[in-house]
Amino acid sequence: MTAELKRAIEAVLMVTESPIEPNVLAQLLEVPVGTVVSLCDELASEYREGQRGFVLARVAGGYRFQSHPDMAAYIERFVLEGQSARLSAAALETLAIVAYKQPVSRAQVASIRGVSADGVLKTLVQKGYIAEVGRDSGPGQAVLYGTTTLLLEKLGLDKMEDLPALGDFVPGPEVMEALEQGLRPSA
Amino acid sequence: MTAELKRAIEAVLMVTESPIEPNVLAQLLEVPVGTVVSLCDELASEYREGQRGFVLARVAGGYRFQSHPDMAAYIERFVLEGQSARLSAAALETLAIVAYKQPVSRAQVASIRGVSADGVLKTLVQKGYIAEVGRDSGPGQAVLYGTTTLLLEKLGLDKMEDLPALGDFVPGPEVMEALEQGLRPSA
Amino acid sequence: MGYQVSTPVFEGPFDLLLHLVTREQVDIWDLSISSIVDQYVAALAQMEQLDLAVATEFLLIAAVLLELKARRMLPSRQEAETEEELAIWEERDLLLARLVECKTFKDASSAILALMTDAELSLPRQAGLEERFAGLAPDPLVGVSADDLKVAMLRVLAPKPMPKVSLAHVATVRVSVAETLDRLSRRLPLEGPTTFRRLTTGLQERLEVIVYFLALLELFKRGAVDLSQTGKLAELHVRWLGADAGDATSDEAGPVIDLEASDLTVVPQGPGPRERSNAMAGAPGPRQGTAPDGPEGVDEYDG
Repeated sequence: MTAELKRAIEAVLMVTESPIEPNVLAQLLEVPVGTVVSLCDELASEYREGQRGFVLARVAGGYRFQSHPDMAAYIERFVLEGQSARLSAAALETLAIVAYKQPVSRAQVASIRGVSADGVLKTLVQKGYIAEVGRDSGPGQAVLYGTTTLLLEKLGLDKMEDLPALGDFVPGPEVMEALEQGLRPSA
Repeated sequence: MTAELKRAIEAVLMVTESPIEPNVLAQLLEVPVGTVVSLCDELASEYREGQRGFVLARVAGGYRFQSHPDMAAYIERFVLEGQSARLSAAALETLAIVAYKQPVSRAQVASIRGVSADGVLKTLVQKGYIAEVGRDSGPGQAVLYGTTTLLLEKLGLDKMEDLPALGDFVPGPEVMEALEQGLRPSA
Repeated sequence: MGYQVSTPVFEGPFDLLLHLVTREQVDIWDLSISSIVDQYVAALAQMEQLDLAVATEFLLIAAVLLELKARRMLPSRQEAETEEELAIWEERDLLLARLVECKTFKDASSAILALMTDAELSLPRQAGLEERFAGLAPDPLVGVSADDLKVAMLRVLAPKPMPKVSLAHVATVRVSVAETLDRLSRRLPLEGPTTFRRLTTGLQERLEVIVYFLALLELFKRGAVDLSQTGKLAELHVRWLGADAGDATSDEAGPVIDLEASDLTVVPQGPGPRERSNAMAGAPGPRQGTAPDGPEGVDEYDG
């Protein structure tokens, strides 16, 4: 029975275009979600042990087949588009701010970066990496931005909580010291 | 070496959407076509013996992964129960933009909707409701989309001009700007 | 000094400052506010095509830096811990906090880039349904009418509330020196002799006060106002010397504000940045009422 379920999962994942949530599979196979998760884990490790050229990845809350990263050199030649153009440093920083501070307003982003963020936010919205997720309750009802499922896919993450903690990036003592030293008003 | 070649074939076939001819694979891997054919045969029998839910099929002169025929019942159920059956609000809006503003580029659609429209446009093209109708004369030569006769039939219209008029509705300045300028590269 | 602000990616004032401060990590003990301020001002002057929506932020931070530097140039004061002294430390700490925040997100963005780069090594399968199943999918257009399409279009075109910058919860100040210059040039002739305190009454943000101060200094430099102070920390008196309201902005000696150009640019004038900051170094603190030859350039608010 387990074998049959695993085959069914493989078959369905082969014809889907976006990550499939475990509860969708559970409904289809009429088994508990937990069963789906452990079956997918088994499949993933079978491919790993069998040294397959593909992997079963958990991305953006669902499962999908994708090529093995080791094979990147081969598939690059095949897929010209799809590789997204690199984001600018400004766009990446803005993305980091939205990712860690969401939901966040345009003004808050601008305040952290020290420059207007309008153009960059627009670009990120157009790329589908961030989206309006609500409105500020304060005066002005500023648009609030958050990250999208597409971004999770682009990051290869299952959920946003899987991002490294922001605390990991707070500058260490040497940098703090340098900053402090550089801005000391009296000699 | 053989193992590496097989992994490469698996990776490439996993991410391509149409069957890949053996001589294309041979060129990519820099091995004789005969080698590719025998490697693909090996892979196919590995999947068979491993009782996988997918097969490596030879279709239209090329190779591709597809779901195992035994699993067809699951796929059918998946398709029939799929939530993607009805046109989503996003898809309907995108379709409306193309219908009323054609010819229109992907970037313009995204700009008007405020979110990326790539996936939705692709789906609409696949369904045959919209199609490429030309290229923008500007830099980048963006693909321009328009509606098809199939859509007219589905909507029961004789010609696109028969679409209900939008009336005296005046779009906001942001929308106008987006319509007029399309996507301006920023950040 | 080779800091090049590369267009079109504008990295912002914190980036610039961060770059200047952390670049010299090797010998942090020699690091001084003077060299950083000099380089900051120099970099500012090099930005020939400074996006003026951004210029204010740069100038405000320059103002804080210059103030920090001016502190350092003055003979050490015995009566430390004055209110003013505390204020500048507070300003400094604020700037420091924002630099740390900026650095944190900069490093976080590197991590995000790394994740993206790794993820790009894999491509997802997106082949979709095989042909034999294609016929199964229900026609998604069933029940959709031309009117539904119209309704959807109207929904798309519906004017979205214009996103407004809510000043309630942000530190970003949307007031420019140019705007303030203009406002003061109209207000001062009508108001008669007044004081800095009176002029800035009602301003919410410290940075707004700095903008007013910069604008006043500009007017002073052009000979449009007289500034006097009876002693340190005393009331700063402001008296209008110019002719009619609004005339001040046409003074040739001031920074050139090209009001005709469609995209307003800052045009550095007069001595180079190095000399300018030396002149500044020799001058007493700005609050003494002497106009420093600070970073030139005036922002035009295009709100």
